[in-house]
Amino acid sequence: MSLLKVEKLSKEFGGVHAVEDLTFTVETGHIHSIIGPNGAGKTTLFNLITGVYTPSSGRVLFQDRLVSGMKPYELAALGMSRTFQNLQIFFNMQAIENVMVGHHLHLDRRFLPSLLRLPQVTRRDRECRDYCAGLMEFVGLGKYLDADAASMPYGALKRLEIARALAAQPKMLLLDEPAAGLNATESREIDEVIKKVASSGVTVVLVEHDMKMVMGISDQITALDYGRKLAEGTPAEVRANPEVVSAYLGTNG
Amino acid sequence: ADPIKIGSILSVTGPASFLGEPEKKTLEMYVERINKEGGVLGRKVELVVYDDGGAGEKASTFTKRLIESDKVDLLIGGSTTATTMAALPLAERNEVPFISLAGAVVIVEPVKKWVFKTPHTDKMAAEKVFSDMKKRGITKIGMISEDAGFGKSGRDQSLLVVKSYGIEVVADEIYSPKDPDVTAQLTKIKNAPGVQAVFNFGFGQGPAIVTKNFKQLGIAVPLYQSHGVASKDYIKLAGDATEGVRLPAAGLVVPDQLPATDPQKPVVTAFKKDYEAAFKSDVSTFAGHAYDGLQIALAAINRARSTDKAKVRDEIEKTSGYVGTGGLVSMSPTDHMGLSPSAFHMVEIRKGDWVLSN
Amino acid sequence: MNLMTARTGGLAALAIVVAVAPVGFSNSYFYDVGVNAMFNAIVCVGLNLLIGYAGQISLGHAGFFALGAYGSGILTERYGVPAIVALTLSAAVVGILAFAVARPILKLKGHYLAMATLGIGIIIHIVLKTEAGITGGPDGMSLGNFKMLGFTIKGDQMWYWVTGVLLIFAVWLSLNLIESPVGRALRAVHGSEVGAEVVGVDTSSYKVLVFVVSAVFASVVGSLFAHKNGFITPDIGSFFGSVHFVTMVVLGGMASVYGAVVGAVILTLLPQLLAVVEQYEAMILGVIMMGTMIFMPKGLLPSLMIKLKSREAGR
Amino acid sequence: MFAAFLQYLFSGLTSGAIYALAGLGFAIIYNASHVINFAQGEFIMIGGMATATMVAAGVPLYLAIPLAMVASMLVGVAMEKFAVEPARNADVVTIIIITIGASIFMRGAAQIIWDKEFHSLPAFSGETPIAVMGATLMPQSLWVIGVAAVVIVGLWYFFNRTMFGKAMLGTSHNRLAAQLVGVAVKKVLLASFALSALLGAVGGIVVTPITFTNYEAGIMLGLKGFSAAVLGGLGNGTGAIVGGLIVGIAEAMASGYLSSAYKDAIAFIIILFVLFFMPSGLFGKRGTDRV
Amino acid sequence: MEMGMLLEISGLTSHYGRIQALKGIDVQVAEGELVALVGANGAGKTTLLRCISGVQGVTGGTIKFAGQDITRMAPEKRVGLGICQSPEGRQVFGPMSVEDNLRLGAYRRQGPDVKADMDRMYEMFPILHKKRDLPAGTLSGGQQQMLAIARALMGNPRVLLLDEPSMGLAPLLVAEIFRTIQALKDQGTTIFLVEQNAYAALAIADRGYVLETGAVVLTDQGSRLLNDDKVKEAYLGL
Ligand SMILES: Nc1ncnc2c1ncn2[C@@H]1O[C@H](COP(=O)(O)OP(=O)(O)OP(=O)(O)O)[C@@H](O)[C@H]1O
Ligand SMILES: Nc1ncnc2c1ncn2[C@@H]1O[C@H](COP(=O)(O)OP(=O)(O)OP(=O)(O)O)[C@@H](O)[C@H]1O
Ligand SMILES: CC(C)C[C@H](N)C(=O)O
Ligand SMILES: [Mg+2]
Ligand SMILES: [Mg+2]
Repeated sequence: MSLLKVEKLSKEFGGVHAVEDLTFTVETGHIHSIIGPNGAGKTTLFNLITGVYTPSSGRVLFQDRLVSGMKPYELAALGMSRTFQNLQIFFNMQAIENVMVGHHLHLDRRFLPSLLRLPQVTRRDRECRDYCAGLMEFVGLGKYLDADAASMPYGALKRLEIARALAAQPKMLLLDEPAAGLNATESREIDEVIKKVASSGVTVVLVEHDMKMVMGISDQITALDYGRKLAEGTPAEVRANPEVVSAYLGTNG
Repeated sequence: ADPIKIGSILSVTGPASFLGEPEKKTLEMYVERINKEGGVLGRKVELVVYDDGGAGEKASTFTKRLIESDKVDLLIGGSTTATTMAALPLAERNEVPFISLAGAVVIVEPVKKWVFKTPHTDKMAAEKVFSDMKKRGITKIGMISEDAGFGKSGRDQSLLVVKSYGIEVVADEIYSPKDPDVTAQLTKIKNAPGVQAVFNFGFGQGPAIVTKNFKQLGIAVPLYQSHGVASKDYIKLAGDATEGVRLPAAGLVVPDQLPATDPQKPVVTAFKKDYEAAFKSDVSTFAGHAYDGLQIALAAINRARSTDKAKVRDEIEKTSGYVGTGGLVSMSPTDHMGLSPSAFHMVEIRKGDWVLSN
Repeated sequence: MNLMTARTGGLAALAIVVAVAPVGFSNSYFYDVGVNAMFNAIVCVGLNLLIGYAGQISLGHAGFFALGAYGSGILTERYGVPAIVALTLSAAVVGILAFAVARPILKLKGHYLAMATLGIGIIIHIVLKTEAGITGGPDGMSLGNFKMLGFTIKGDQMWYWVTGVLLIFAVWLSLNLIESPVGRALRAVHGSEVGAEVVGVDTSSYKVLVFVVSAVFASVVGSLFAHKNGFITPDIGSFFGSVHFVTMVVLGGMASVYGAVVGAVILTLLPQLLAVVEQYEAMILGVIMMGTMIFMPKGLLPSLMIKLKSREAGR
Repeated sequence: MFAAFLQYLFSGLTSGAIYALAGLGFAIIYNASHVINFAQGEFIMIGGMATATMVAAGVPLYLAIPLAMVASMLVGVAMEKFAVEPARNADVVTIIIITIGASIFMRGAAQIIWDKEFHSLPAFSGETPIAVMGATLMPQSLWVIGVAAVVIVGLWYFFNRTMFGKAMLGTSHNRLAAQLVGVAVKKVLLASFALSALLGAVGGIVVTPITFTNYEAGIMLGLKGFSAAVLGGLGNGTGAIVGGLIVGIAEAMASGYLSSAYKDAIAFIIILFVLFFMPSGLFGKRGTDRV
Repeated sequence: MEMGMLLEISGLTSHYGRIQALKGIDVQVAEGELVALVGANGAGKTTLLRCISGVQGVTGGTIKFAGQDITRMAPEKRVGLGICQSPEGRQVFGPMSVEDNLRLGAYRRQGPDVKADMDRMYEMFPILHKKRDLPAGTLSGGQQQMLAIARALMGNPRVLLLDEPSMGLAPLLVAEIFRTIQALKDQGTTIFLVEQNAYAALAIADRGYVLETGAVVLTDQGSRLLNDDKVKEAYLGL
């Protein structure tokens, strides 16, 4: 069954067709990678799927429900969650609080009980903190449990975004270059994280230029160029596609 | 002996600073002089001034401070109606005599036991202007007033009394004290059918801008101002455009032109001389209000032979025939200002100077 | 655990300060200043939720304060409505007004938001000044004591204790809120709106919520202030009033509940202290403001905390 | 009736040009640091007060003007050096509060150095109104409009055609990056305050014959200038001019045709309305931040 | 040290508040050399580069450039000496056009060759030419990375500091960037390269340093480091 359907999706910025007439589907439980040269439209696609941008035309279906035009927070409630290529960290908060915000939808967030600090609110919140600490360990941020987000190095912030997205307990997780800023060894750690997430039943949509990661963990790959679909298939198929090789991978990719 | 303590809240800074500033200078100058001359009742006079910046809330807190902490015997001040009104309930509740320096008639009507005032009311100014207009056969006028306290209250009083002079207000415009240009409002007045004169209520730079814009538009009817412009600064700012402007003012602005028989003549002449010698700037009627307030207060203390607040209050109320810069003052249990309309003179500006016009 | 003690400790410390301060009060003028300081503190605690936590500036809150004051004034004086009902009604109206303007306004960012809120404040101020028939115009209006259930709050001392309790209550509410998921979401809005949105935070609703809450705080205090002072002028709603509130929040420390209290108290006391230096008052006040921000850029309280912490760690 | 309309328009142009000139002063510091300098109005006041008092003391106008400009610039430089620079790593809001402190300080100092009275200057080209189809305009208004026009061209050239101007813009967008390409950000900030103060002084001098000046004159000019600058789009010279003229003309038309009591409110309603549809003002840069 | 050292860092320490990020770093880069710096997240690589450019406070030790002590020199003066950096996180001037970004890269230089250099950059990254009038903030992540590198090159560096230049670049371009770095080195530019793509970096580097929690733990020739077991395990994912 397909969890996400993108149909004839287009987005234009004053003449630039960042995404053009794009159609593809993501199967439930898959790790589905989107690859393509710089400026191919991958991030724009993410922004369209998650409601950060509204499409110029075309539509997005999530669980067979039309979702284009919905706000990001509504989509989050439906089970979408993502990370950003340009970090969107809450630098005014602690690392763990960043993750706790990720768990927002699963907490008692009614105004009055919060204002009056009713016991159930505080209890749930304490549990949330423990849960989020666990997530931080999971993505390899164990030593940053007490850190302020503003004091963390770049690579750690990338992981923090993953933890925050996971805390939302999504059905579908979209990761925009999670391995950027990580070295090969660190990337392999993220491989493991993604695989574990996927095996727990979460569908993962991955944008990444680290071909070792992409080819190693993807079930399906869609390659874009100039906003259009260039190729689609299993890693082996895509890797062998001559157009993908010449536009993106290069001969030694 | 303990000094006699006079407390004063004045708008020394803020939009009404050109009221509060001369008022403060005046009080300080005369208190110093009186102390040099031995004080009152053999006691020194001590003056405590707080600047309320023109804000009612500050005036209220500072009045409390004067009463509670500084334990003053008497209050002078409230440069504006708003600050006076804010301070007034405290004077009443704590039973401290309070002489206000502000214009609006609400301060003393209805009469409040502990509250008095020295300046002419805006109502008197309006009546003076309207009777002058009536004399000259004017029946239709345009009003323009500023939207701050003095102008607003003046406008309201004017509208209340204007009918009884057989005058109709055919245009009624407002400006903000800091507007750079009011030709739009004046054009509207100019185009109102049958306007025979224009009356402006306001103080500060507003009336000067009104005057200049009036000249710019070449409006051919007389321009009347209120007593709010009765200071040389107005003429300096608006320059030639003031030629022919008429306004009600206290004798203080024209001491030399008062007839020798006028009892005010020596008082205002002396005050003007003292003030201008001390501060090298032109005297204004606002300074005079403070002078009158201080004199009335000290005279009452003298008569009461003590600073007992109730006795002083009673003596202030009995003030009679005091010749001040604002006019002859005779108070009574029903009149806590005690100025008669005759205290106002109609003056006209000619060649940059005040000319008595009746 | 740690949080619990910091929390109760803070509240207890505040309660002690409020309770002990009057030892140094020799007459009702001191109580009066104390009450004003606490009034401002409550407004700032509310405003800090908006500015410090949610990161949205407002240069119009004095307008809401004034609406509360005039709402109470008009309802009690002209229509004989009981004070508590007038206060509640005014707060409700202010809340509705804030709600109505919030959505379009809070789309704006930074200085544009500042401008829009400034505009709202100024419009409120102009209406209060102009509609003299109802408000008394620039010369202000008088109103009576706060009577409730046959009980009258009057006199500076009684006001002091009532306001003190209210302040502690306001601080308690504010602490509750920011330590809850709602408060965390507000801070996240400050950090990154998109970041918050994609994990399910409805950022615009939260911004509206906190705007309304802070406006209601201001309105309620405005009502109390009006009764306590007995006389109000439209100038309490002026642009300066709004700037003053913001200055208190920033000076005391943004995103610090107690910082807002400290900022409010200091900026209320300063003019009283500086009154004796007369014409130098403005210059000294300016220097103090600049100096505080230069040497404690995060605001008084947070900066002091950081210094204390690093000293402790240094040992 | 056309004459009346024209007169309202002239009235609006006069006020509007004054607001525009005040608004332009915000652009430079904003473009260097994204800080709104709340003391900008005080620079205007200093320019006006210094010139007026010097002229009153007998200094010829042609000497008083440059002296006042230099004085104002020195104040701007001192403000940057002693109040803003030491807090350079602080938040924008913190620096804005510093500028508020500075404005209070300057007003306090002005009232001591000079006085609390209003001062004026003679109009540069006489006081004879220029009549146009039944309406009149004072020559000084043309001076204000002319100076504003020159300033906007100057600003445009500075920010679009000079490397220093671009470096200033770059500093405001990304201070770290500016340092890394070799921009002396301290000097840029210093220069921005000096230039803003200079511009403020020029504005103060040309408007004083119309509005007069006193130690508090900067408050209103700063407020209206800020409104003009935001309405037009912060940092944009054309925007400040258009914004100022819109505010001025809206006030005049409102006085003429609606209600003079509510003219300020009407101007602000227009500003709010514009911002609802154009959240970065009329000519402001749209956000370009990507995620 | 001996002649020929362009950049000499000794005993360098730096703090963020109480946290010590650099704990006495000794690094030398000779004129014309390509030196790579590798390390895990949080090792202090970025901090070190920022110290060299003067935008991060130094609490101890010295930095010498061409024999001159620049430890306390203002950042803009260092750019004037030819120390140019392409920073972590790209840090483009978002609302300004791509072309203005490049121009500002040459802020410290004058003369006609600026134009020529700009053309070279456009040749190297044709997409930048295509987008030269657009705000840099609208570029894709990888495009911004290209811009950041190009902007640093516009400064005509004597020593080029690159903080993870390959981040976010497509594989084809990664290869291209490393070729460019190689070419720059061949033309005589001294390069100090921080890279997470440690394999590629060490492969072209003359020498390399391995940084761990703020201290240099290993230094050797690039090729030798590539074969170091510890390096392999910790940084090469092998
Ligand atoms: N807001 C915008 N305004 C103008 N152009 C835009 C905007 N957003 C994206 N673009 C353009 O659309 C194209 C696609 O950008 P996008 O960020 O989606 O690329 P990408 O595939 O994620 O690239 P990368 O791998 O470098 O991150 C680019 O050419 C970019 O310049
Ligand atoms: N602003 C800051 N405040 C406090 N600590 C910081 C700050 N920036 C960095 N640090 C700390 O300094 C250390 C070094 O960080 P740095 O950014 O130099 O690492 P890095 O090697 O560049 O890592 P990455 O590979 O993730 O970019 C880290 O422990 C980090 O937590
Ligand atoms: C002109 C003065 C008589 C003004 C007066 N003091 C007032 O503001 O009420
Ligand atoms: Mg991308
Ligand atoms: Mg780094």
